Amino acid sequence: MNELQLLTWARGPGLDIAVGIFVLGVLWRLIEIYTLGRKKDLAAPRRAAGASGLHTVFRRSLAPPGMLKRSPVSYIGGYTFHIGLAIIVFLGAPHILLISNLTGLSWPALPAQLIDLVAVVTMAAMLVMLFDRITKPAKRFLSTFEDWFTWTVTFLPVLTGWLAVQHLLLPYTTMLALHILSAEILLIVLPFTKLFHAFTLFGSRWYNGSANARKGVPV
Amino acid sequence: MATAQRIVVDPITRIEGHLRIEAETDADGRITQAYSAGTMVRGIEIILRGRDPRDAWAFAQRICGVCTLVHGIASVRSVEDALHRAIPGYSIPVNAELIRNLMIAAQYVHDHVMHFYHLHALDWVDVVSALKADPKATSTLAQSLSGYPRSSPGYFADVQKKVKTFVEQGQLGVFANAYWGHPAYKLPPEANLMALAHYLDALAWQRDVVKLHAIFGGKNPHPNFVVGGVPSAISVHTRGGGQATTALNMVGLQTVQNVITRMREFVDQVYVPDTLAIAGFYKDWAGRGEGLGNFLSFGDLPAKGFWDTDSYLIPRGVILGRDLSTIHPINLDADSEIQEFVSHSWYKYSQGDEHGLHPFKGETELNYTGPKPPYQHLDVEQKYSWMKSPRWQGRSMEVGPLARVLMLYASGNEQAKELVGMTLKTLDLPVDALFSTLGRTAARTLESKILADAMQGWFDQLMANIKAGDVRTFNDQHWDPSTWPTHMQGVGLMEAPRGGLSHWIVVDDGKISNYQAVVPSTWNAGPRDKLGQPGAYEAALQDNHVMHDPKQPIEILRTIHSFDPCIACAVHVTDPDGEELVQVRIK
Amino acid sequence: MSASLNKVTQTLKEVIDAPIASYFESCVHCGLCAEACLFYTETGDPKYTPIHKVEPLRRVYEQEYTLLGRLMKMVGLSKPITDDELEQWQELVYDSCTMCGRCSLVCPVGNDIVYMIRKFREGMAVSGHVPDGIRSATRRTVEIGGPMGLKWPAVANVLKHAEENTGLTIPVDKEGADYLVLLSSMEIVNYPEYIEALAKVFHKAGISFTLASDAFEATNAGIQIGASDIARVIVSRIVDAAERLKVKYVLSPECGHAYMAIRWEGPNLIGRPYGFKVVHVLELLDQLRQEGLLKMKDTFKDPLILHDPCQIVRRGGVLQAPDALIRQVAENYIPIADQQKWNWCCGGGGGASAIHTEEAEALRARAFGVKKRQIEAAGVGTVVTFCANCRITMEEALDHYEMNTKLIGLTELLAEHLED
Amino acid sequence: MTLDVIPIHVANQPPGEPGLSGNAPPLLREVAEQVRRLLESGEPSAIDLSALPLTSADLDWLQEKLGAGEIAVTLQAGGESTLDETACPGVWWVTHRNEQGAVTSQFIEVAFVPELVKAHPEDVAIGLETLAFMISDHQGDAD
Amino acid sequence: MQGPLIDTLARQGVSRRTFLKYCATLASMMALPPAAGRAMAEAMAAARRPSVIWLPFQECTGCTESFTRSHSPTLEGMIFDMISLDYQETLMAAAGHQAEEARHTAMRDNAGKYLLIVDGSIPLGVDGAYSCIGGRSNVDLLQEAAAGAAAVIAVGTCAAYGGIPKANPNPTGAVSVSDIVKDKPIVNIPGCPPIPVVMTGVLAHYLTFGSLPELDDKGRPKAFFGETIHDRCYRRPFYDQGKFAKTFDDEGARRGWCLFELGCKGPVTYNACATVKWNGGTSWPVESGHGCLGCSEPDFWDAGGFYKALSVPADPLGFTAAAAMVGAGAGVAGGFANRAKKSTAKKTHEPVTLDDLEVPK
Repeated sequence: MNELQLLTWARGPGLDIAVGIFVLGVLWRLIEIYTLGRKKDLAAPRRAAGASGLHTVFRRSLAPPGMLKRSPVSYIGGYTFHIGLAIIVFLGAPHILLISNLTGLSWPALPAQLIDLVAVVTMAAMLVMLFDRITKPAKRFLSTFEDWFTWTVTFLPVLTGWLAVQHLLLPYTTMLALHILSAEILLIVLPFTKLFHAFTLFGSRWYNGSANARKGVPV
Repeated sequence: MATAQRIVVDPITRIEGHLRIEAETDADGRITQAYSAGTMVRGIEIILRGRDPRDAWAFAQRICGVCTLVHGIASVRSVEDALHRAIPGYSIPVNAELIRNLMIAAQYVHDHVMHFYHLHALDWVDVVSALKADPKATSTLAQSLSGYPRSSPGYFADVQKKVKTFVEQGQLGVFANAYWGHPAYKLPPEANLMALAHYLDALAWQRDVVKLHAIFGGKNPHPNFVVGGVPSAISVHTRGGGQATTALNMVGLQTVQNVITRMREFVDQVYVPDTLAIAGFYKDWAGRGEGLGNFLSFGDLPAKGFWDTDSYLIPRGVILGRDLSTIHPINLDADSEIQEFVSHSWYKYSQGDEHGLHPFKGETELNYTGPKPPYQHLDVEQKYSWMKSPRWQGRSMEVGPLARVLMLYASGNEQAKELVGMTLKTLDLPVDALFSTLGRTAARTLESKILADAMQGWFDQLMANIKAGDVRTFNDQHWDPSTWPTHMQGVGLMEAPRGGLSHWIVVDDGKISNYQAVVPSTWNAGPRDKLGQPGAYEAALQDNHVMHDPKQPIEILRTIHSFDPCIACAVHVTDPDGEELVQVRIK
Repeated sequence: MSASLNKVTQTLKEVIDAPIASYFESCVHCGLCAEACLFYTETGDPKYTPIHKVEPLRRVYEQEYTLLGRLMKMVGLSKPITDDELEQWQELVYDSCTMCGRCSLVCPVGNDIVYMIRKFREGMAVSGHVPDGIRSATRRTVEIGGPMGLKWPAVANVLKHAEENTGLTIPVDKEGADYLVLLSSMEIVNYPEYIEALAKVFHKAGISFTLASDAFEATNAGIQIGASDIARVIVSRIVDAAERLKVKYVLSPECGHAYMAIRWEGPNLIGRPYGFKVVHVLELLDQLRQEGLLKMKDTFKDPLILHDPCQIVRRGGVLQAPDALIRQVAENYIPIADQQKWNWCCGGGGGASAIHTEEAEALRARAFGVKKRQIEAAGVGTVVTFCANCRITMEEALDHYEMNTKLIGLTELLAEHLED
Repeated sequence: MTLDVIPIHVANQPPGEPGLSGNAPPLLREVAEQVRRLLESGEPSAIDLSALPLTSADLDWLQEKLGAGEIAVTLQAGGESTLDETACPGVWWVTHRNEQGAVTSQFIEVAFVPELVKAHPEDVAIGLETLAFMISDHQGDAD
Repeated sequence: MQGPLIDTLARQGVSRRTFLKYCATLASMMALPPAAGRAMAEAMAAARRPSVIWLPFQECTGCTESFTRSHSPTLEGMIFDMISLDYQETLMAAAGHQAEEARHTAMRDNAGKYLLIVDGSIPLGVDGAYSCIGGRSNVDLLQEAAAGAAAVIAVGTCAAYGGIPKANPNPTGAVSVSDIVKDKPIVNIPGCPPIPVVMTGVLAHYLTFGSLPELDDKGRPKAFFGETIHDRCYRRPFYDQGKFAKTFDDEGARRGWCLFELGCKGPVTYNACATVKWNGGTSWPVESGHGCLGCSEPDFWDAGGFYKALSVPADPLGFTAAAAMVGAGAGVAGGFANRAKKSTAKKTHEPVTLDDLEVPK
């Protein structure tokens, strides 16, 4: 198996399997979770402005008052690397091409140099978050193997992608193959680890928001 | 005198691919039976199966690197034909057609010149005798034939000296161990020296004129194509800079013009005069080398679209029994017309080997029954070649320059009639002389002249289109396979330098489900069919060939080389399935 | 698996639903909920991280309600729930969690952790690992009538005093009254003034009200301990009385979890919506204020801050009323940073105040630190609040820190300055 | 520890005009030896001057000593070269220069005729061919 | 003093005396005795042109054609001055067993010193019967020729890595030269075909310096295969700015924008097309509007479609639909199991009593 065969496997069957397991996992877990259902709240609801499940889905992305001061690293680091990942994946030219090939949707891309810069910032933010998870008592206490594993699985695609475009460390063919493989591993593990919050956070925020909204409290 | 015996010539050199000729001669050396066998196969058709039809041209083109674009063009045409049959009105832009015509014609002229000088000439030109030539006399001979500037005594003396020192050093290289001094060489030393000088000039000339392919197709050999047109976008009219960034800018177009001019000069001043001069000394070869009498041409170089056969420069049709008065039409889809037989070929048809299959229903499964190498002789009663035997209405056919020139001549093309008339008059030979090795070789030259002249016309049209603002070179309407019907099939036809070429493609769900290529050298070099009818090579060798010395098979070489064989085309298009039994039934 | 453990798992299997599943799948272990929980911020001990408090619940969910979890269990790879683990968790789920709900408002992925604590307590209750204080309060509430073992005669006696002080009659078991007034034992015993204030206001507003001799107790230790069946028994008394007396409204007193129990958990406990409305006393007063029936003759001069009891404001939804009322009566009201739905808990809610072990009390004192800082930062001598439990807890803490801050109930304050 | 600690000192400034290294005079003896060998066995030889430690002053001294003979050959081949016979016949002073005129090498060649001056039979044969060619050309014009 | 070199120099206008003077000066500079100058001249003049044998196996003769297109050095220049091309089926005059004889004499005379050039892959199927010359299988011929070769130059991706005959499903069992010849230095010059001047350049390097050029891990000369096309492409700035041609004839294509989206494999291909260009530097595939096929990489025929960009799946996704079904199925199954478990838990619910609150004994 030489580099090109590895790359072709990654771009072919590898991607097929990864997307397959991803779709399978997402549907399976989503249905499994949300078919548990919840009992209807019989208490008389109270109306309040700006209080609804949907509001919470968006509002909860913002830092509640005072919290930003209490743990700026979590918030700023979190915003940076999430937004960074989104920019790289959805505004990087090669990725848009992949998306348009899979879904047919396409839109203009950002220049490659800008994406490189965003990648560096994203990696820096993730490293800060990692350091924070190691040093902050509450975070360290909570952390299980899954946290370190999911951090690595999310960090590798960005690192290998950046190294590939910069033609560093390994020849481009190999590094691109590693980049695609690491992204595929991310897709495969996502539905079965805490990365699934990418999907369930909407449900969670909505439940939280609507429960409190019934009591008239916009959270 | 030679006794009746069995001659084997393997490998046949100065051709493309691996050909083996076995011949039986009678007591006085006349060839009574001849067998031609292709001895190398790659199975590109199996490799093509299941792939994206838009990639097919790149694979098919690697069938042959000598006629290096014909299979590429036939392949893209087969996909375009399939799309045209499925989606009426589908066609490629005019500029793309003109560019393809220019590339095809350039391939013809380049290929024919290289064949004449580098592959065929050494059968007629005795290099050693050239060393005894008088440069001055050679110069007068050359200047009497044409105005070609490189004809001074000093020029010929220098060439002679270069070859003389080369020979005297004892390392003969490519000229080693040949048949110099064989009585069959009839040229005077001066003619040999002139031909030898032109052999070297042709090498330098060909290197320069392939730039046309480099500009339109990115490189030569194996220029690039794309289904739906040509990839070389014309950057002449872009606004806001960037005019000079693709090959087809003003510089590129001027280079193409220079190439066309250089091609026409070389053909007019060197190739045609040399052919006539050498032919003049070998008139006896007008009496042998054409046994079949049947000729087939698919026609090519369209003016108004691939599907408007009337606008073809070279007409499509069949000539039977050397009768130039009637041209029979070809029905491509009729099962009874074009068929491939495998009775003497190393294949196995699921329904038995005795009847032929139309290419759309073509399926080939390798069935090597030959001896385990190394072998001395093939059992010619059984199967003995990797090549199939294509037949038209059950008859063996010859394809190639002779077929095309006869078709042009018979269909009344003015330039063809004038050129053929001039040739026969200079050589003082009757029309029947065309049906021979000499006729075939002369036809190749005349054909080059016709095409070289036609190039200027296409180039002027292209420039006119660009001037009028139409720079379209590619139709991306149905580029995406999702817009294709689930099942479609098409045939891509073209006249390759070595003869009529046809690629038959069947596409299911956007993937190739069957791909057959019936190529010129299979028509010509194919073995016997079930009726025992010999192929064109075999019939040609059996037509009045007397071997002076079986050890030195120069007579065989002359006739075989006159077909300009391309065995890589012929053979690897048969697709041995090897062990796995993959049967594709066309529903 | 011992019988009780089996029952725990059974109970938890009943209560785990889609929200809990979604919350556990969303938690990214970011630790921000800890930053919002006073038990962590004041002690710095990571074990008080809210999401960690429901770890056993998570494991039950994983082992019972996910295919992979079940598979792991079958294969023996999963960690079962053990009795000593539950025993160890008692401190985390009761002593160090007042169910104030602040963590639920902060979690970036939207996990409603207090909802999970409430469900987990269902299992904890059944396991028996509950603090004695709450267990005995619950037993007393069920068997006697109230967490402090008050019976109706004692209550009637207090009412008599109140009638004497205010000169107003406090009707009992009067059918057809508008409001059925409920009282919490804390008020009856420690802050009888609340009853007098109430009578004055009702009289002033001309609203008919009554008490019910068989349903005077508002508190519901059942929901604090987390046993819904027991909570149903307790809340049904109020519902039956209210429906027997055909009242239009039931008035929930200045007590946090009481409002929570009767207003929000009640209908779900008994399994049907009420025939009557439940109103918190401040909602009523605010309504009267808006109708101009609550005029103040003078204002309270000293600077003060307002402590918004979690169960009423953040988790109860009574947001605007307290603010409007305090501005009406306090001249020098100083709003502080984390207030209303962002309020920091007094440290005693959710039954915690009833736990009188040494560690629990020390912990509560530590937890009070945040409130202490708020008071000192505002530089006030008076704190107004409207939950008896908060007042008890804060009084204990103020004594502990020897702070001479004055604590006043909001209704009581209003009553004092009410126009005659 | 440096070189000058070594007790032996070479007095590098010999008596006589400045710049002479004293190496030139012994060369005359060697040239004489080579001439004797040429006379006895006819075997030519050469001394590579640029390979010897001679200063330009030595070379001038040597050239002046050997004097000039009757023949001075200049060769145009990849720059100019001069092969001059010295006062004693058989001893030639050969100087090679490149296209830019810089001296690339100098030899004293002891031979009846320096190697380079001789014409090689091969070249003579080619010369013969061109001659024959000229003749036939001349013939052609004549008839 | 006569020999090929002198004739060569004579043809280039360098006279015998100039050559001798050059040798004398060279010897002097190398501090060799004058006699050494003459000896050197003798040796250099008489050098025999090294013998070269070109064996064609499963090939399309594209590499031979490409060889004839080289402009510096030219083919005729090489044949007359640099090498003695003793066996080349496309150019040699002899045929049949005379051709075989020519090869065997050359191999005998220059045993251990001749250079073996191979184009085309070697089939192993059916004991090599898929490709024979003179009745002998290619494997047999290769082993025989390689035995006496000083070095083997595998020309073209077929000889270097197996090429198109080895493309999936490799019906003839084709392998590359390095799969068979293990004991000889091999130089791979991949490409389909390789650039003309790259082939002659590597040959000239070996002949003039007598040593193999520095090779990379795939046996390719780093001089020509050290960098990727992408790194040297003149359209690279457009790649960086995100300016891509969407079709072969849109405004972007005419402006010469990057062809990444049309499947160009430049980034993963090591070759010199972008610098040396083709046919006398006239143009090269990308400059003429078509993406690079990646033809100098092993197994490029099976690297996903030529028109599929590197970031696009090599073949359409097959599992997604089925996976979705299975996923939904598992989800629903999980859901039913959960709801069943929950309802049984509810049904078997025993009301909690005060005693349950007591600490278990």
